[in-house]
Amino acid sequence: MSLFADTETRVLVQGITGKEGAFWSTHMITMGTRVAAGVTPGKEGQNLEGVRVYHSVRNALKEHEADASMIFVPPRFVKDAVFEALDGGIRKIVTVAEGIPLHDALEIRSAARSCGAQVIGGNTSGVISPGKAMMGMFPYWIKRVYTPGTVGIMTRSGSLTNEITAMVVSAGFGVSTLIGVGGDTVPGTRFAEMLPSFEADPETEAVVIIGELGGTMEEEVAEAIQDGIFTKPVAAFIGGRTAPEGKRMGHAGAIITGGKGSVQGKVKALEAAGVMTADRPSRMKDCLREMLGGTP
Amino acid sequence: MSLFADTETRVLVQGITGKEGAFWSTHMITMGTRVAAGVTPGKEGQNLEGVRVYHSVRNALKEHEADASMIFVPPRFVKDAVFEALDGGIRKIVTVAEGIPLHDALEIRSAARSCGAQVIGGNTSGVISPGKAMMGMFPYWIKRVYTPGTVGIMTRSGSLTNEITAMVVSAGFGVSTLIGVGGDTVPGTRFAEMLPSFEADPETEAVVIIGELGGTMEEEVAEAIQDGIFTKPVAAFIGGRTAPEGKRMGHAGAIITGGKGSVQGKVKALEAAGVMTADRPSRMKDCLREMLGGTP
Amino acid sequence: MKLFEYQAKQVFSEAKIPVPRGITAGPGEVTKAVGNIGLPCVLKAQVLQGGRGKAGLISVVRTEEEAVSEASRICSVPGVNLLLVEEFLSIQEELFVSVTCSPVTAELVILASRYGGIDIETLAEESPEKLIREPVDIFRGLQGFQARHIAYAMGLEGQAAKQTAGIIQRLFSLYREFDAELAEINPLCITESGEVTAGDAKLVIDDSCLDRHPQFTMRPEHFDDPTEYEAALEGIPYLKFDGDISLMCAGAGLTTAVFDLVHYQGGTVANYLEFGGPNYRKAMKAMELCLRNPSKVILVVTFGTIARADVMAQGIVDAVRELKPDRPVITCIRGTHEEEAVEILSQAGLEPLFDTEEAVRRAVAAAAGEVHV
Amino acid sequence: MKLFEYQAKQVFSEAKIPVPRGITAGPGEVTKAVGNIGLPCVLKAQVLQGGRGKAGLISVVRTEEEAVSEASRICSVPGVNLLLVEEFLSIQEELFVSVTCSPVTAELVILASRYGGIDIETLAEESPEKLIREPVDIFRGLQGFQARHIAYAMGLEGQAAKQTAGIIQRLFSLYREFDAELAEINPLCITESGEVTAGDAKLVIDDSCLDRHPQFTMRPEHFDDPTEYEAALEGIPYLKFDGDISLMCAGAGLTTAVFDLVHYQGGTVANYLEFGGPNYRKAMKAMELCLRNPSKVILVVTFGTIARADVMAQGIVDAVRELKPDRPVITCIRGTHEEEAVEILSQAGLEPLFDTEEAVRRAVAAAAGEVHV
Repeated sequence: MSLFADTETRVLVQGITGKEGAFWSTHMITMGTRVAAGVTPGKEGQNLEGVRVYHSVRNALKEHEADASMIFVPPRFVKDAVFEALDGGIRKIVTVAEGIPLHDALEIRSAARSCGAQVIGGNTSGVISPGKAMMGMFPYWIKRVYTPGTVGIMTRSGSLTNEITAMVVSAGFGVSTLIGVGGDTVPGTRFAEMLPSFEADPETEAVVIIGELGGTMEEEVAEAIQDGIFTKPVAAFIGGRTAPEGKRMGHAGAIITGGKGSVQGKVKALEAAGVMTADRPSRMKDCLREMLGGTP
Repeated sequence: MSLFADTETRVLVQGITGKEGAFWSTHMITMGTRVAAGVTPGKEGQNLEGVRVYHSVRNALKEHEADASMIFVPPRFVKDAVFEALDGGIRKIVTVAEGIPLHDALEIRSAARSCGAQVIGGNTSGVISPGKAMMGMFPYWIKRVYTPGTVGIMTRSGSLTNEITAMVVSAGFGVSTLIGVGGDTVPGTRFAEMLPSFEADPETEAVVIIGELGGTMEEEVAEAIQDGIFTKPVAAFIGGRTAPEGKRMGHAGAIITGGKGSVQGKVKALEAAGVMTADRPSRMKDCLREMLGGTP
Repeated sequence: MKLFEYQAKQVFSEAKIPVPRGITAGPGEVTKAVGNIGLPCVLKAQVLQGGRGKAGLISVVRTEEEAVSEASRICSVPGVNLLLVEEFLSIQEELFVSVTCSPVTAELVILASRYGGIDIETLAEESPEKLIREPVDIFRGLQGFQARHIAYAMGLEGQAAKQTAGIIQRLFSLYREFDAELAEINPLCITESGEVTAGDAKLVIDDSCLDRHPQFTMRPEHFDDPTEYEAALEGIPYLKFDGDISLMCAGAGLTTAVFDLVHYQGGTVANYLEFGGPNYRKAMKAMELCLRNPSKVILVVTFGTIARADVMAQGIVDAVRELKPDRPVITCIRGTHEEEAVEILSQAGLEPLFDTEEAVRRAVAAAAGEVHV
Repeated sequence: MKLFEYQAKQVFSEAKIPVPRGITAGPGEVTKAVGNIGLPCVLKAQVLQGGRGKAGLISVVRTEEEAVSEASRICSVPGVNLLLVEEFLSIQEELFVSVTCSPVTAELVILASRYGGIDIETLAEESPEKLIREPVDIFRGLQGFQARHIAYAMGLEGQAAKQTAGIIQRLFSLYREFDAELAEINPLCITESGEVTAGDAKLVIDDSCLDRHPQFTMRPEHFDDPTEYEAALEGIPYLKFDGDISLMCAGAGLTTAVFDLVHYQGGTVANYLEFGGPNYRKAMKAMELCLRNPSKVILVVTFGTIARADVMAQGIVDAVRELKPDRPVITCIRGTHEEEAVEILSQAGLEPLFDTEEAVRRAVAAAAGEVHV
């Protein structure tokens, strides 16, 4: 049983008939994900790869049961889709869109927290437990990146995740579950909030964090470890060590001002909590071998 | 121990320095109500009858403890005052102003329910337990109306309450606690919601309801009795039996359209639940004597 | 305050809810308006009552002559001063949508039905399954998915569903913006060409918030009677009836109770008037309003707290002195400072009564010509 | 997008937050503007950077001559094209108020202090007790009592407290209305006459929502370099540096990692450019932007999912063919369809690398003049 989605998880796809939604839903199914039903307003009665499409989450849930929802709608419609999923009683939601308005992100997080739901994203590739289930967009067909294993991964990035995961695999390990929390200033779920799930997950032996400059998510992980909330070994890669101050490089969250959110600060906090940090992707191999015992 | 406010209840008064606030706060104190502190923005440092005034509820609560808040502010400011009291952790609130905007009333009720608070009013005289505590505006000095006793009263009216209560007293009884739920379409508290408190109140032997045409509060009482939620004897006076259809007589709630909210319907529902109804004020005496045993 | 259809339609139109092209016209302006809108068109009396269709206050006209004759017929009905001349719509289907609130749950509620154009309370009673009810959290507001859910639950598809969902969202927004008690479209028409358009428009604004919407002023047409309008301008709740006894009582509850007692006693009411609460110092104006009626007696019953009995008694005494009413005034004034009130009334030769039912008996007797006072 | 002070002040003023009278003026329009505003007055360079006072970009002038000479001095600073000429305020006190959000708690937060006019992050660090922090529920919005609480907690009294509370409420409303990331007034001035006025105005609008506020367009002044502006118009994240290696990489995370690797390797970066995500079909434009720099090598590193490797490889090949770059192009293109990418690159004579660190080593070597590619 993977920690977010599994072969048994019944997944609803909101925005299933859109170009991206249809493409990735097909891939999700191919990978083994149990897609229960799809939702696209106005398209009830259509189907995609045998999955029935409904006007609304409520209509879909009249005919099907669902444990999670995968949202493939444009950024301006994500808030409404999340609220619709919550209204339907769904408490595990993945949203990948890039460009969700900040105020919408705040409303999403506030609404989700008030009903105990977990919203992953946006601006992420989603969640994958290689070989079991995928909610999002991953090149799972590249075996040198997405091999099943015992390393949990949490990431704020996209392409860099492929890069680092390739190192995990080339070090002889594999991935239990990869959670892309995304690159937004206000993501639905923060690194530290996933730690209890990874702690409880028998399939995860260690966790790799792929962070970046800006924000405080990495510092929160260090704090959770210091507080004893997470006890498994952790390694971290955080890009932007040489980034100049005040320049916004990349994601919304990736800006450093006045020393806050600097990579140096993050590395210091993490190392103080016993986390091994890699300053370049290839070092991740050494970290993992040291933490988990070396495969050559 | 009276069911809403008692000699021990520490009452905050919001709007204490206003004309109405000052006048009635003084009366509340005279009657024995324990006024802990007052709030009027901009007037911190003043005092009224020895009660200190603060800029805000938070400031007042730094120096004093309070169990309830009495709000004497103009109708447009009631919502803010209620939210401020709730923010301060106060869960018993009385608001008397007439003319609270409907949308504000909805927000008040929604906010109060979400944190388990009880807001009485607006458009009411408030709450009184004669001889013990008063939160609101009652002519407690008229002994033929406000004599302590064992009859609980709930009312949607003002002047009519004096009229009916005079009948209760002239029948040889007195008042345990009188709750004015008020005449608004969306009051903070509905009749039926007070019934569990009256049921549990050892000082209340019977309850008198002073209703009026429009709305469904009386029907809800009938339902609560039918459901066994309330088991003490109940008598009711409901004005407007001869009111013509479609005319809005009096309060916001007092309009009948298409047979809904008619006095006839209310009387029928109440009587089916075993409630004695009085068609004129003087009949209330007979009802009570029959219910509670006759004093001459 | 309920708006007239043409006012509500203007609000709706500004909120981007489609409405038919229309122009208001007084009795003499119909030809011009019809010329502007084109034929056929619809003439609709701008009155507040419901059931205008059945009452013959809406008429489809196909020629200019017909327009003129129908306009003059409709405008001859008492209370009709203004028409709305609207383009004629070829209607495929009539829906119903409204925004209101539930006092019990204190939620905002969208009510909608595929089966509009009829009395919706009848529908609610007879076929409740045809009425869709969607509660809305007041802090979060109506979400897009809810509006779509309603449209699909109504059984709509394609463009009609999309447009209806959009209209519901805009109706909700204006409900909030205009402090409305009710915002309703019945019928919401799907035309032959597939457009969704508000056939009628109802908007009731919370009286407590009228000052926030000064574009809508209370007008004589809002009332059945000119005196009711005058009273409303003074803030005095007043309703005119055809009976003998002018009530001048304190508080809605007590006034209504006295209203009942008069009828129980075999009397009739000339007017309902609340003299109390914020109006307790307005005895002169209140009595003046009572005297507008050909009533036979004025009955004053109060039991005030803030509304001080002595002030009210003095007001009555002054009003009697000033207005010299041609009919008996019966006074039952109790409450705060009632001892002083008794003194004031007695000195002025008015008998101070203490029992409401006795006061009513006296009033009914006086109205019947029995000289008791 | 951060607005210029004059833009933010216009927004604030329309939201009824008092701002000093002011007019914008180009270098040649200063005399007229000063005549309009009166003397003494303040000249303020309209640039986005902070610390304008210390940088000499704000000047109080008392005569026309002084105004002209100061204006020409300020406008001679690179990047200064526009001045704001403002009335001079006699200031009693400087406060600080702002609306922002806390990513951790996902709450809106009002930050305020009695001690404004200075760098607020320093204040937060050194005297956190002087900074008031009031969280706001996003669905319910800022309540009046919260605004008053903040003003009183700042130690204000009387009119100053009342006005400040009002300003905080309006600042919150415009924060929501303008989809802001930050709305800030520092200093919020209490003038000698006791009026509370926004001395400065900062408003940062969420880039995701710029289309909702078309009155604010991205302008060259928003960027340090014209190429950055051009890239932004194309939606391509681009930053100019002074080094040798043009990065053309996929994704913020990977590009930043490569940026680090170049520096670890002893190299320098000419530009940061994200060629990936929504831009993966824009190889031509991306390479064009890289060629604007006098860089010595172009380094392409990708590891895409949706951004297909074959499409990107073909784009690079086409761009090389079309633009004929005068410097080596090093390619490390992996991810979806990478086998095809290898084929495409090889056929075009570009060596397909697979290891990011190896690609960086090659680039640094090439930049150093070592002919390896």
